[in-house]
Amino acid sequence: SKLDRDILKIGISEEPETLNIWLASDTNSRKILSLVYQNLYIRDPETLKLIPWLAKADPLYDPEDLSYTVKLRNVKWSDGSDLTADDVVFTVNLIKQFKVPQYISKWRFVKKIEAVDKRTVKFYLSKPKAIFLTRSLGIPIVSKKEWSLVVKKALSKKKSYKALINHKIENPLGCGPFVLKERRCGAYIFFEKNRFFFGKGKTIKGRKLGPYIDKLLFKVYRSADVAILALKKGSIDYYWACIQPGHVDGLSRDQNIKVFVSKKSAFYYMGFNLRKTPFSDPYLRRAIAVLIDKKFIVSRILQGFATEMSSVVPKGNEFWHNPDLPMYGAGLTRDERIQRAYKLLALRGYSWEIPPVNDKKEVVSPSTIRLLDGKPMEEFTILTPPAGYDPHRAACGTIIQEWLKDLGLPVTSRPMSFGALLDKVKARHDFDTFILGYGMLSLDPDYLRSFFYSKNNRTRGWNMSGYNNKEFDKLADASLAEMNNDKRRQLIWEMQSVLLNDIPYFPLYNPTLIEAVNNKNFTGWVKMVGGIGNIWSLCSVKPAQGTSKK
Amino acid sequence: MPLLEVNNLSIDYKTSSGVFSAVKNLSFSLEKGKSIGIIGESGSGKTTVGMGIMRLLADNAIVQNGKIIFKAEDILTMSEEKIVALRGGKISMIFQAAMNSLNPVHRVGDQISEVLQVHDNKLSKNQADEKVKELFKDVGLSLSRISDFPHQYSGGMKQRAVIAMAIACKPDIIIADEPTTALDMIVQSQILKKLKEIQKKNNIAIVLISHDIGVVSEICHDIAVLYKGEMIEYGKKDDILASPLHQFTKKLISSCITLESIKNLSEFRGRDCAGNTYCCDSHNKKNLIDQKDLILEFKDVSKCYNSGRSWFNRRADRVAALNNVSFNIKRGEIFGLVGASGSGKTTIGRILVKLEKPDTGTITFNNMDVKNLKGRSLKEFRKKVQMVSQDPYQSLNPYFSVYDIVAEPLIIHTEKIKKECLVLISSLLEDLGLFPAEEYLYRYPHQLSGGQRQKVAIARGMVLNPEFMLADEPTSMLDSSVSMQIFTLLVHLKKKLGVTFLFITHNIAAAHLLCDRVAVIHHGEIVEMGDCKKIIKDPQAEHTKELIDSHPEFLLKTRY
Amino acid sequence: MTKKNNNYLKDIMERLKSGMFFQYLVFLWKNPIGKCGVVLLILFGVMAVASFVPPLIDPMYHPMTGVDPDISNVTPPGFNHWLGTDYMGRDLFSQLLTGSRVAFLVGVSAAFMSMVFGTIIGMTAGYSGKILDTVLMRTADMIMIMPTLLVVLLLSSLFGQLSIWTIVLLIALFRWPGVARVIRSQTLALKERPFIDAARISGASSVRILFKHIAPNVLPMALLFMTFRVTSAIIIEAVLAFLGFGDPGTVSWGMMLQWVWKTGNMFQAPYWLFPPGICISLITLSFYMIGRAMEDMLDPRLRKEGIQD
Amino acid sequence: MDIKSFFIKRSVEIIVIFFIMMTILFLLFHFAPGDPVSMMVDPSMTSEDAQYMISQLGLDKPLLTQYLVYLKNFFQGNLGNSFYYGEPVIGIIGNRLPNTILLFTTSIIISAFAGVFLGKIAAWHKGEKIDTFGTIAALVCHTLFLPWTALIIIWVFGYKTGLFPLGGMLTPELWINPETNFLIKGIDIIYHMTLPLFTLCIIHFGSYMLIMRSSMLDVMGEDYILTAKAKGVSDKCICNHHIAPNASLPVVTSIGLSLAFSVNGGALTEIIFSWPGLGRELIFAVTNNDYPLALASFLFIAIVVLIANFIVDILYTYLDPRIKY
Ligand SMILES: Nc1ncnc2c1ncn2[C@@H]1O[C@H](COP(=O)(O)OP(=O)(O)OP(=O)(O)O)[C@@H](O)[C@H]1O
Ligand SMILES: Nc1ncnc2c1ncn2[C@@H]1O[C@H](COP(=O)(O)OP(=O)(O)OP(=O)(O)O)[C@@H](O)[C@H]1O
Ligand SMILES: [Mg+2]
Ligand SMILES: [Mg+2]
Repeated sequence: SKLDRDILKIGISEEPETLNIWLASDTNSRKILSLVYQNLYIRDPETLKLIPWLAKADPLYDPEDLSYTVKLRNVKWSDGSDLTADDVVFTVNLIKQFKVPQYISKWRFVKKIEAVDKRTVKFYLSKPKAIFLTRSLGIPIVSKKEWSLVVKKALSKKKSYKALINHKIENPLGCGPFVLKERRCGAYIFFEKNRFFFGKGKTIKGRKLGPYIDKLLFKVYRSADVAILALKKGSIDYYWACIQPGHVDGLSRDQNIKVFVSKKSAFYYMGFNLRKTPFSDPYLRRAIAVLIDKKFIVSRILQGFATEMSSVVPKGNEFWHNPDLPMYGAGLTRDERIQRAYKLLALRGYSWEIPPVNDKKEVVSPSTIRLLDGKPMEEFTILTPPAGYDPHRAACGTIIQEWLKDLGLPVTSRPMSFGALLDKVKARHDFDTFILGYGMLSLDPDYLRSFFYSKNNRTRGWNMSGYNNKEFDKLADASLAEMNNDKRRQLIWEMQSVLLNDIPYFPLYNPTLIEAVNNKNFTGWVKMVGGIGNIWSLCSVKPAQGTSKK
Repeated sequence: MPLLEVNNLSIDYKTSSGVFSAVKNLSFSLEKGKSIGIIGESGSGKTTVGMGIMRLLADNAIVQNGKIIFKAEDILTMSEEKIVALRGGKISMIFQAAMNSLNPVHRVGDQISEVLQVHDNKLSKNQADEKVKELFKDVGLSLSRISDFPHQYSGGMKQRAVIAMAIACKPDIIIADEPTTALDMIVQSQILKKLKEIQKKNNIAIVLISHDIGVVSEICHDIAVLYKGEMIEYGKKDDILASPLHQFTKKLISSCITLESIKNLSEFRGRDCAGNTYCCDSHNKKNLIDQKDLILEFKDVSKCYNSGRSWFNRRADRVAALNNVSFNIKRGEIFGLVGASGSGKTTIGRILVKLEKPDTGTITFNNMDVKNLKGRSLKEFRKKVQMVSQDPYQSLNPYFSVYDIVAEPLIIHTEKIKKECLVLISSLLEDLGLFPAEEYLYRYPHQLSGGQRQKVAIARGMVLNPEFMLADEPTSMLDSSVSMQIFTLLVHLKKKLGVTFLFITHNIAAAHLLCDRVAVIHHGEIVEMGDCKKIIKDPQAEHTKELIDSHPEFLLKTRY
Repeated sequence: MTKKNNNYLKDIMERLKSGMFFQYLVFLWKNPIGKCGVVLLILFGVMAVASFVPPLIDPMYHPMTGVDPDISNVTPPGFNHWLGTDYMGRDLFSQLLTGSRVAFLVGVSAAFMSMVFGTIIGMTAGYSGKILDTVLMRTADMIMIMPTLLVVLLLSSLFGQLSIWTIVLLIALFRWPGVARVIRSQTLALKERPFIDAARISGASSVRILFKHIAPNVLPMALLFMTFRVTSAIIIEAVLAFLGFGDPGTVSWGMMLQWVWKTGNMFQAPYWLFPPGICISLITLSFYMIGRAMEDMLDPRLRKEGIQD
Repeated sequence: MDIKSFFIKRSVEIIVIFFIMMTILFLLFHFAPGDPVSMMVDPSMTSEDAQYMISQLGLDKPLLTQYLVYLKNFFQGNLGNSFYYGEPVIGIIGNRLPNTILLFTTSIIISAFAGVFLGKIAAWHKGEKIDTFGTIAALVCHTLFLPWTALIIIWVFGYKTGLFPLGGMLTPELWINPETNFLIKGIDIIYHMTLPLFTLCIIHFGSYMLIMRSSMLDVMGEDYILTAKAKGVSDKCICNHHIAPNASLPVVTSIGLSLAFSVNGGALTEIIFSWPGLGRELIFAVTNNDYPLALASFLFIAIVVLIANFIVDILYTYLDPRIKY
């Protein structure tokens, strides 16, 4: 049992596929690498405000030459060498040179970056951008020592970016609280405490940082059930993945287990193809919105582990969320919803062979809805990810299909594999409606622009609905340039209300994240948006009380 | 005191449909060095007796009463160890299907040495091997084949190996259950000779089980005849052959097609179920045959088979089945083709009916070259040439009713409606002795006896009124009395409808009975051809003599 | 008129009674294993038919979309829900019944199709010989070594979710080689049988020989294989659904297992976990038993090839 | 035909099949909708960035060029790089394949031996209790639904009784300890292999046993067994020396035929027991549109089956002297 308390064991659901930070796109690689590569600023777990991490203090903005100056702490890489301004400059230049797709869009407007001295970096922007602080500076800093040779070699190749991501990293050099010791594919990843961790013993935002554990072991459990059993058995102390609501009952009964339910910055929605009839008609979209019973979805399908979403920005993101938006039939019964949607469409000019509501205002089973031009509506589909990937969205699809049928809409729900779904929706724009979601939205609502800006309405662009609204575009441009947070909030709120009026996407729910730890050996997890699997937790988790280290 | 004494033995089988007594109150005795033959028709309980003596009866068999005394001890009540030591040691057995008596995954030599080692555990492997070599010599097998696997042996060789196994421990008794049934005449006679020789040499007593009176008469001193599990006759061989008492024995002896029986019959009569009497006087009908009118001509026909299966060494194992065969058949005659097994008789037949292509040579039928037949002319040819094949159990589609089988050529070649077909077929079946036709029309082949099946096959051949009929050993799978019926039928058809026959057989006696002319074929070559009577009386070719000699002694003694 | 019909009927009866198939049926019933299988199968058949009933009683018993308005959680068996409900409040018993229908549909149709493919291809290959034989059999060998499940999984994940009929078709497409091989070897043996020669001598064309003479003879074997294919088709569908690659629009047992698995109720709700798993085993068992009983009636030499899977 | 040309023939066959399969798979992946780039759901990635990535990965070239490049690389021993691992596919497969083969072959060998042994006993005691019970058990095991069974086995043996680990291939705590020696590591792997192996054997032994049993019964009715009895050979020797070798031939055939089937079960077991093998790698790669990895994994699984089949054939010639290729 000494062994048990020496090593913190964390279960993960899949093998982290790569340790190359520029390639890593799967969640597990990112989880692992987040312990190694650190950012200049991170979010405070309680207030969610950005606080300096590698940086010493908040950046200094000079409106004169549109520059930000960032001072660095005295940070050492895990091999003992210093992290300098050069490393930061190198990282940004690497992103720009290789056009690393995950980051480049946030750096295009940065004109120049220079190392003022060993611990000072200065960024020059080409025009004011609100997202610089929140988005651009969120990059992991890599060591020049580790990467400069790789970069040189890759640049000499024809496909330099490919060469960069195909470079195999065995042992990433970072400055996080842990250093990777051993990785055995498919079995485990083993970390040890980083002796040179800059935060050790420091108190940041009232938290005295560790790490208090010497060894950290990641074990792979491919099946959630088995991982849960392992957690109960004590083979792992924490399962770093979202747990299904069904497990909660069993877990809460166990004395050693503590279940954490945390908010998630996520957004699950139903999208419409606005490029073609019939969904180009906002009335139809609104009618559908009325028919959808989010309460049912949240309470039944998600078993209460979610919140209904009323806007495109999650409620949990209090600063940016606009609380005052149309609710589309909240609180109505099934029949009332049908009646309201029917009224909406009937007024608009839709007709039925047998209307869903008869003369006596009773709901009956309808047939053949006709569009404005008098033609019967053609069959359409709701595309959802497969149940194996996400059972909730697939179930939503099925349930929504039944609801829409009540209004006579000829619809089938069709789950399809994620790749094929995205290909249809994003690359080929060949769809009617779909249900998708983002599990990890940035807290900065900049994504509104990506999703609905008319210029992004193209192949592989993020405006998948094909939303095109001049007014919205203007608001979006303004919000990007606005450097004052309060003013920017006003703009973002306005954008939300425009969107909820037009409904290119109809927000459905925002799931909460259920996680569980085994408290027997370790305690001190830090809960924040996105769960307890964060750098704060790993810097504060301690061996449980009453266990003396012998 | 006799070596083996069977007293009042009764054996029953318990089956789902009740108890069936296979052997009833059987008694016989056997002296050292003597032999007894047990004969009877299929299912009469012969094998059951043999198994009883070995105490190897099936699980559902019950010995009701009786004793089997071997050297003053009752086998049936002996302890398990004793009987195991006895088996293969003092009493050994050659089984009915000797072809399958060897374990396919062990080497033949090893299988023989196993007997030796089982019964003498002091024997070393080498000593055993030495003994096996001796045994191989004794039974006339080549020593180089000792470590071959059974599948590399021919039927005759397997039989010899089994005999070697049986005599390995110098037993007192060998029980030989139909030791030669599956073999051709020549091999059969060789094996029987060997058995006799070994018996003499080692002074072994033999119980020979057979349904063929010829085989039994060749070896045995005594004969017991079984009929439905009861022994209806028991005595010295000569007595029984000369003056059979029981009706069944008489039938058994008389229906045996022997050269002798033919001698006495210049004309023989058959009666079918319908009660019609045919008079088959084949030898007096020569005048009907037009000597010049050739219906069929074979010229220099050769045929090779690939026996290698692979596509890598295709040329390696080629078997020359036919080698420049030439003969012709006159319209209206029965032409016989006689030869030992594997001599190429069936091959000739298959080439003739265009189931197989010859490598070289030409076949002309009615002055048409068979090779060039295609489409329409082929259909015409098919209409005129028909065949009855060797195995009545295989030549009828088990999923077709008798009606379907016989009607098939009609459906293919004519536009007759079902009613017409029915009438036609009914009359044909009745003509062939399947009376009343309605009873048979919707039966399936498995509901017919062997002879009835062969009749249906003939009906199928006859339904289109062909000119030429190929009969490939039509009776080799049938017992002798049924064979006689079929022969009668063939002669009747020839007479009534003027069909020309090519009659293939390995039984020279049968050929003699039916044919006008015969050709003797050996290793794919015709060694002798001409008038049937003349050839049997005065065979020229070595092989013909061999063929005639291979007939059981009992038959040859009476040769004229 | 009636007399003629009577005759005709008599004719058919006569044929049936003396025909092989009737005897097979009788034999099947006489064999204890076969009887057991038949009884089980009838049970599942009854379940399949009964599956139409619950939704008529109350729409909340609709297996896919009906939810009990009072229940929004997994509940153990009770008066209203004999097997309890799933996490959304859907009735498990009616899902189980519907699963039986889907299993039959998938199993029998996939097996039937693969049997038809396999038989036709096997007969053609065996009868024609030469190049066609080689080509067909090499193809069969190639498909045979493909792990069907993985292939179907691969296809379904590449080309989006597959509907139940596509799955059936795919299973059939990948399941014929076993049948074809056995049918081919049977055809090869049959081809040498004198009754085929006899038919040729009677002037029958190849097509006639294939479909009139050979087909009925290989049919029992093909049917035997069909029963084994039924089991494998059911299992493949169940596994696909279990892994989340099934047709989401159908409630199959595999789908039920997937729900219980994916929603984390695996070890919490045995009344949800056990029935579908047991049903899958039992229905495959019943077909397997019937297959084995049929096997006893057929040629022992041919039967060992490819029985499994 | 001698064994050498048999070897050549089969090798040629395997190679041809391999290339045909490779081509078919290549086409399949090419025409399948979706690509790894569209799987990246980072809202800040613009469409230019995505396009750039596609061209970097070489996915924008015409089909033929892509195929030829693939072939060329193939002959240089390069099957491409995984989109997600960023490493050469060969390396990943080299890492996973041994695990798969370990589990796969041991399970087949154990279940075949168990099946043969139990089938022999059942047939020898035909009609007795042991036979009835054994046959029913085999039938039931054979028709068990694998994923379901596997999860229940984990629950019972891994969790409730805690006798065995819940999954994985090794105990990381042991392996990270530098003092652990090879023996212990080996035992650790075997310990982890127990449950997946047990599951696979439970599912597979049934069919082998049933085949063995029925073929034993067939062989027992053969004439050469009667001959052996008549020779005075003891029962035990007849069973082991005369019946069993003949009766196990169909089992060997059925192993060959069921290999592909075993691969399916193997992949499922790998997923449920977190066994780091090729089967689950394939499924994972396929769901993530990682074409190079999926293609290569599939090919290697096929190769394993082909070679295993080959070995079974050779084994068969060895066991049955009648077969000559
Ligand atoms: N194990 C058994 N169970 C039931 N009946 C049997 C069994 N063995 C033989 N019989 C029946 O006992 C009778 C005698 O069989 P046996 O094998 O002794 O005949 P046979 O004279 O040797 O015939 P054949 O010449 O065909 O070999 C037959 O009617 C047969 O059907
Ligand atoms: N399809 C074949 N493939 C290879 N060899 C064959 C084939 N058919 C016949 N043979 C060989 O050709 C030779 C002649 O065979 P055929 O069948 O004509 O003999 P047969 O005289 O009819 O013998 P039996 O009296 O046994 O019927 C034999 O050696 C046989 O092994
Ligand atoms: Mg007999
Ligand atoms: Mg012949």
